[in-house]
Amino acid sequence: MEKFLVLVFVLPLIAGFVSYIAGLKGNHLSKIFTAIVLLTNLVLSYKIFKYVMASADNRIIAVFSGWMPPLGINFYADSIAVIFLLFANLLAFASLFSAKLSYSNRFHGLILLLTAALNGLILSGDIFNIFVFFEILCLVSFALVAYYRKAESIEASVKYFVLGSIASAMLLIGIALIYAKTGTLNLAQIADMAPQWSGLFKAVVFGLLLVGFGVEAGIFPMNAWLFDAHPAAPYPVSALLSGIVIEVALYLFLRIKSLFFVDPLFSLVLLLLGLVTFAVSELVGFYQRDVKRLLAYSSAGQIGLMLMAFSLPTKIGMFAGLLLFINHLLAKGLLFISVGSMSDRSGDRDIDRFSESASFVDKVAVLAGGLSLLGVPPSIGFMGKVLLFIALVKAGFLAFALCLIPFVVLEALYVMRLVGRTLASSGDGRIECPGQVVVQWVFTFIIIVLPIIVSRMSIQTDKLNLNGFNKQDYLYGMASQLLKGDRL
Amino acid sequence: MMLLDMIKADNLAFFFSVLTIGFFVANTIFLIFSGIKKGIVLNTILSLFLTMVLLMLYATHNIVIFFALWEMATWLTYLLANNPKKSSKYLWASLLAEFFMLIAVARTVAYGSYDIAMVAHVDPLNLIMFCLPFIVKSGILPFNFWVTDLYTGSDKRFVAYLSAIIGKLGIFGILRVFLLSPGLIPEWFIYTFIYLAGITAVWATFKAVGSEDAIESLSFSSLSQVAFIFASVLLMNKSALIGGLVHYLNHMLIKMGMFMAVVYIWAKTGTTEFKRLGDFVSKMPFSFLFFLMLGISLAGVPPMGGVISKWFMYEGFIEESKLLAVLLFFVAGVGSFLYVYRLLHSIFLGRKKPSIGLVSEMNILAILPLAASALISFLIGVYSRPFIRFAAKALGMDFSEPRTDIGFAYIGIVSAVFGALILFAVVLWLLLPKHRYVPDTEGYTAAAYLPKDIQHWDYSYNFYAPVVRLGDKFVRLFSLDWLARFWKEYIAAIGELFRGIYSGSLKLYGFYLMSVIVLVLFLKEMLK
Amino acid sequence: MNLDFYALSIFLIGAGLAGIFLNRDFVKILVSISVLESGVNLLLISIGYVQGRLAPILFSQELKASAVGKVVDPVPQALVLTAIVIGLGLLAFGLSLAIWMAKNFETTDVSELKRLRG
Amino acid sequence: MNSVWFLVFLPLIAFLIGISFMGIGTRIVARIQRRYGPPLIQPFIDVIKLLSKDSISYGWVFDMGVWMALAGAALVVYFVPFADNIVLSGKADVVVLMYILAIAPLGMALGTAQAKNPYASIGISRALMLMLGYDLPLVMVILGIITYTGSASFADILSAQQGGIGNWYIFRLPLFAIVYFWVMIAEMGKHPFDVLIAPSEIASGPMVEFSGKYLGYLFIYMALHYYAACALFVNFFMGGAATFIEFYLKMFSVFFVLICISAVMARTTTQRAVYMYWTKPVVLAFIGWLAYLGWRIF
Repeated sequence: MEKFLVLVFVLPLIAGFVSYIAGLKGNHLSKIFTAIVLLTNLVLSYKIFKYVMASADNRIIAVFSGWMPPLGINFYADSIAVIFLLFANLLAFASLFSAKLSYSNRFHGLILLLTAALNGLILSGDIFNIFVFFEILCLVSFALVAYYRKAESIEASVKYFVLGSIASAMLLIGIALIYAKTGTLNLAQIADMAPQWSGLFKAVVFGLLLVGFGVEAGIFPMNAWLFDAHPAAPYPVSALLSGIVIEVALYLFLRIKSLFFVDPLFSLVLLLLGLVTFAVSELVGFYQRDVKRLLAYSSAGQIGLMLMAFSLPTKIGMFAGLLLFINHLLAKGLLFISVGSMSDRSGDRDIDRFSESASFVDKVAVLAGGLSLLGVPPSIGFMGKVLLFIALVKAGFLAFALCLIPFVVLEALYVMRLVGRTLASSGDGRIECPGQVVVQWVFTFIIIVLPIIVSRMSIQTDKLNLNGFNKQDYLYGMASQLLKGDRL
Repeated sequence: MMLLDMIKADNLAFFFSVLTIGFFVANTIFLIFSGIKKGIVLNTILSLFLTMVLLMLYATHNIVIFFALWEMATWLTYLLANNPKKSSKYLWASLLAEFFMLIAVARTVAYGSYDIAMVAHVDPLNLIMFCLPFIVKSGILPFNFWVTDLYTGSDKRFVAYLSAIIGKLGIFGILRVFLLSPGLIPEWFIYTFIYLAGITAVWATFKAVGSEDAIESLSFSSLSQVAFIFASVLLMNKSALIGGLVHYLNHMLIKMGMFMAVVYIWAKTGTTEFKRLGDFVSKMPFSFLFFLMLGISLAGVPPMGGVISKWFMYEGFIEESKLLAVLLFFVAGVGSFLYVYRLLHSIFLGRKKPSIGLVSEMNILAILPLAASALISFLIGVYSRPFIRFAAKALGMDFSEPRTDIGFAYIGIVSAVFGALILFAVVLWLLLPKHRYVPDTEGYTAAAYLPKDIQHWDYSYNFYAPVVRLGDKFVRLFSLDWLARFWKEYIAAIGELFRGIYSGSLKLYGFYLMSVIVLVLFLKEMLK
Repeated sequence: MNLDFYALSIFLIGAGLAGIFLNRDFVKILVSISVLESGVNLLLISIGYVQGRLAPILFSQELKASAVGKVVDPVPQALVLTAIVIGLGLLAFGLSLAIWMAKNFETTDVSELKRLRG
Repeated sequence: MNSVWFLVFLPLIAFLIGISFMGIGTRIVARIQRRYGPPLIQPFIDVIKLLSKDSISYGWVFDMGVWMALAGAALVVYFVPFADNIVLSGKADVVVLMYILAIAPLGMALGTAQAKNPYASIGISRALMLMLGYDLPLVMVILGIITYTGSASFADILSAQQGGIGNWYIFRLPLFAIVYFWVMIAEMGKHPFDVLIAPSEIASGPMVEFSGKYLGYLFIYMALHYYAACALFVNFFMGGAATFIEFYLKMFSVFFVLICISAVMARTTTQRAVYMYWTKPVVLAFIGWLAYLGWRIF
C-alpha cells in the first residue's frame, strides 16, 4: 500500500511530460492518455482511502529510498489527508473529463503536473518537500491561468506570478529560519521542538508562513489575484483552482499551524482573518456582473469559512471545516464547469446574458450546485454550517457567529440571483461536450447521495456529544475515528 | 408507519398535521381537476415534499432537526413560488431570521440539551432569537416588507398553499415553543408583538381594501387574519388560544376555498384584476354560493363559522383587559366587510366585461373541495362543540375549562333563529304579488339614455377611494418601502467602498502582503 | 563570521523586495525577483556555514577517511541546489509572460494592467 | 309580557314602533322647516302599497339579498332587550350583537350588487366606508361598557343601572353616551351622514333598483333598524324600561333629539365623515376610557 502512495504522486508527474510529447501530433491522443492516467490515480487514491479508513491507527508512512524519517523524506497519510487526496483526484479527473476537445496537449500536460503537485503536497511530511511541491503547484497554476494567452489571462497571470514569487520567497525564508532553529526538516520532529521557541521567533515564522501559504490559499489581504485569475482561466482550470488548489494550500497552512503554533492567540488571529476574508469577499461579490468572478468571490468567502472552522481547536470545528471543504469542492466544481461552459457557449460572461444556451442538465447542475453551496438543509453544506455555528458558540466566539449572519445572507442572495437567471433562461440547450454532461450528472448524484452517507456515518444530530480533544491525535488519527463511526 | 405514530404522539402536532394533510389533499384535487395544465406535475411533487417536511416539523422536539426542517420549508417555498425576483425579499428576510435561530440552537446545544423546551431555559434573549423566524414568517410589522412581493409574485398554483399553511407556520412555532416553556416568556416581548400584530392587521386590512387585484386582496386579508391569530396565541390566555386554533382552522378553510375560486377564474380568463372581471354568478352559480358562504365566514357574520373563533379571541382579549389591542383587531375585522364585499361584487356580481371569454362552472370534482370547505365552515358556525374540543385537545386543555362556554352555545341559537326568520321572509316573498326577472339592460337609468357599450357602465374600479385616500399616509409609512430604499443605498455604498480594495494595481497588492507581516510582528507584542 | 553573511542576505532580500515594488517595468521586476531569491539562498547557505571547515564534497581527498567534524552542514547546500533550480524555472516562465505581455499590451509597464478590477 | 306568543310577534311590534317613529319623524322635520308634512301613518301606507305591487328582479342573488336584509333586521330585534323582556337577550352577548347588526346591510349590499347599477354600487361602497368610520368609536364605547360592568351580557348591564335615575349610565358614563349618540346618527343614516342614500347625488343609492315588494322589504328593514338603534341606546344608557309605555317614551325621546339635530345639518362627504369619526369621537371615547377604566385598558 505504501507503493500506491508514491505511485499516486509519481505517475501523473511522468505522465505529464509523456502526454505533452504524445500530444504534439494531435491532441486527441494526449487527452485519452491523460484521462486514463487520472482515472488510475482516482482508483489508487480510493484504494488508499479504503485502506487507511480500515487500518487500525489510520495512517501510512511511505519512506523514500530506505532512509528513515529524520534524514529521508517520507509521505505521510492520515485520514484527513486521505479525504483531501480522494476528492482532489476526483475533481482533477472530473474537470479534465469535462474539458472541451479543443484544449491542446499543453493543457493536458499541465493538468497532470498540477495533480502530481497536489498529491505530493497533501502527502508530504517534510517541510522542504512541501516547499518544492508548493513551487511546482504555483508554477503550474501560473501557466494554466495564462493558457489562453489573451490580454485578460496574461494580466491575471502576471499579477498572480509576482505575488506568488514573493510568497514563495517568504516561505523559503521561513523554512530557513525553522531549519536554523531546529536543525531538522521533518514535520513531526519540528512539532516536538516548537514549544521551546521564543515569542519573537514564533511570531516571525508565523508571519512568514502565513504570507507564504496565505497568497495561494486566498486569505484576505493576499487574495487579490484570485478574483482575476479564476475568471481568466479556462473553466476546468478555474474549477480545479477554486475546488482544490486553494483548499490544499489552506490545509497545509493549518496543518503546520496546528503543529507549531498551538497558542490560542494564533487561532484567534486566524479566526479574525477568516471572518474578514468571508465578509469582504461576500460584500464585494454581491455586486459582480461577471459570472465567473462572482463564483471566485464566493470561493474566497468559503475559504474564509473553512479558515474559521479549521482554526477552532475543537474536534467539531475540524469536522465542520471538512464538511465545508467537501461541499465546496463538489458544489463549486459543478458550478464552475456548468457556468463556465455556458458562458463560453454564449460568448458573454455577464450575469444577464451568460445562460442563453443553458441546457436542461446545466439548469439541474446549477440548481443543485447553488443550493448545496448555500447549505440548503439536506446537503452537507448545511451540516457544515450548523456544526460551524455550534463549534463557534461552544468555543465561546458568539460574537463571531453573529457577525457571520449578514454576509451568509448576502451570499445566498447573489448565488440565487445566478441560479434564478439560469433557470429562467430559455436557451436552446445544444450540448457541446458529452463528457461534461456525464460529469454534471455524476456530481449532482454525489451531492444528493453524500449527505445520506455522511449523516448515517457520523452525525446523528441527537447523539452529537461534543467533547474536547487532545493535541496528540489532533491531526494524525482524529479524522479516522470521526469518519469510522465514532460519534465525534 | 414511523411518521404517523410520531405525529400521534403529540396533540399539537396531530392538530396541525391533520389540517395540513387535509389542505394538501383538497388543494391537489382542485389543481388536478380544475383544468390548469402546465406545470402541475412539478408543483404537486414539490408541494408533496413540502407537506412531508411540514409533518416532520410538527412532530419533532429536537431543535437541530427543527431548524433543518424549518429552513427546508423556507427554501421549498422559495422554489415553489418560482419567481426569484419577487421572492428574494422573502428569502433574505427568513434566512436572516433563521440564522438567529441557528445561534439560539447553537447556544442551547452548548447549554447541553437538544430539546425545544430547554431553549427558554438558556436565557430570555435566546428564546427571542429562536422565535425570530416565527415573527418573520407571520409577516408581523417590522418584517412585513416581503409580503407584498411574495404573495402577488408567486406562482398562482402555490398561492393558496402559501397563505393557508406557510403564512401561518409562525403560529405553530410560537405555540410549540410557548406551550413547552410556560412562565419563561418575557412580558415585554408579548406586549410589543401584540401591539405590532395589531398595527399589522390594520395595515394589511387597508392594503386589502385598497388593492385592485383579487389575489392581492385575499393575500392581505390572510395577513391581517394571521396577525390576529398570532396576537391571540401570543396572549397565552385560554379562550384566546382556543379561538386562535379554531380561527386557524376557519381561516385555512376560507382561504383554501376562496383561492381555489380565484385561481380557477385566473386559469380561465388569465386575469384576476377586479376591473376586468364581473358577473361570474350567471355562469358559475355554485362556486359563487360557496364563495359567498366563505366570504360571510371571513367577515365573521353569525350563521357561518368565522364568528365563533373571532368571538373566542375577542373574549380572550377582553378577559386580559387589553382593550387597545382588541380595538385594533376589531377595526381589522370591520375592514374585512369591505374587502369581502369587494371580492363578491367585483368578481361575481358586477356587470360582464367584454374581455371575459367563455367561462363554465368548475367540473364536479374541482368544486368538491370548495363545497367541502364551505360546508365545514358552516358546520363550525352552527354546531361548533366538536371543533372547539378538537382545538382544546390540541392545546392539552379539557374542553369544559373555558369560562365562557355559555356565550358560544348562544351563537348556535342565533343561527337557529336566523334560519327561521329567513324561512318566514321567503314564504312572505312567495305569497306577495309575482315578480318577473329582467336582463340587466332594463335597469333604471335615472331617465338618462342607456349608453351603447353598457358593459362599461359599472362601478368596480377604485371602489373605496375615500378610505384609501385617508389611510394612504398610514399605509405607506408601515409598508417600510422607505426603509428598503435606505438599506439598498447603504449596502451599495459599503459595497463600493470595499470594491476599492481590489483596485487592480499590482503595487497595492504587494503592499497588502507586507502589511500582513507587520501585523504579525505587532502580534508579538500582544503575545508577551 | 556568519553575521556579515546574514547581513548581506537580509540586504539582498530587502533590495529584491524594494525592486519589485518600486519598478514599473515587468522585466525589472523579474530581475529584482531573482535578486530576492539569491538573497534567500544566501541566507540558507549561511545557516549551514561553519568557520574554517571544508565543502561537503563526498569523494574529495581530504574527506576520504571520515568527514565528521571537518565538513560544513551539507543539508542547506542540498536545499539551495533545488531552490536555485526552482528560481530558474520561475524566471523562465516570467520571461515568457513578459513576451506575451508585450504582444498583448504593447508595453511591459505593470501599472498599465488596470483592466481587471473590483 | 314574556309569553311565547309575544316572542313570535316581537318583530311585528318592533316594526310598528319603527314605522311610527318614521311617521312622527317626517312630521317633526317638516315642522322644523315650517311646513306640516305628510300624515302620521304615511310610511305605513307606503309599505302596504309597495308590498301589494308587482316588481322586477335581477336574479336569485337579488332575491336572497332582500331575504337576508329582512331576516337580519328581525334577528337583531330578538336580541335587544324589549322593555323588561329579556328571554333571548338575557344570555345575549354584546360582542355577538355587533356582528348580528351586520347581517342586514350585507344582505342589502348583495342584492344591489346583482342589480348592476353603478349608482347602487357607489351607494353601498359609501355605506360600508361610513360603517368602517363609525365602528371605531362604537367599539370603543361598547368595550368600555363591557369592562366597566365586568360582563358582556345585557342582563348585567341592565341590572347595573337599576335603582333610580342616578344609576343610569347616561349619567355615570356621560362621555360614552355622547359618543354613542354621535355614532347613532350615522348608524341610522340620518341627515348629516345619509351619504349612502344621498337622493340628490346617487338617486337614492342602493334603493335605486328596488321596486314593489323588494322596496317594501327594505322599508321594513329601515323601520326595524330605527327601532333597534333607539332600543340599544335606551338599554345601554337609560337602564331599559319596566313597562312598554315607559320603553316607548324613552326611545321616542332619544329619537326626537336625534331628529332635531339631523334636520338642521347639511350632508357631508364620505371622506370627511369617516375622518371626523376617526378623530373627534375616538379622542372623546379614549378620554372616557382613561376616566372610567384607568390604566387597565393597556
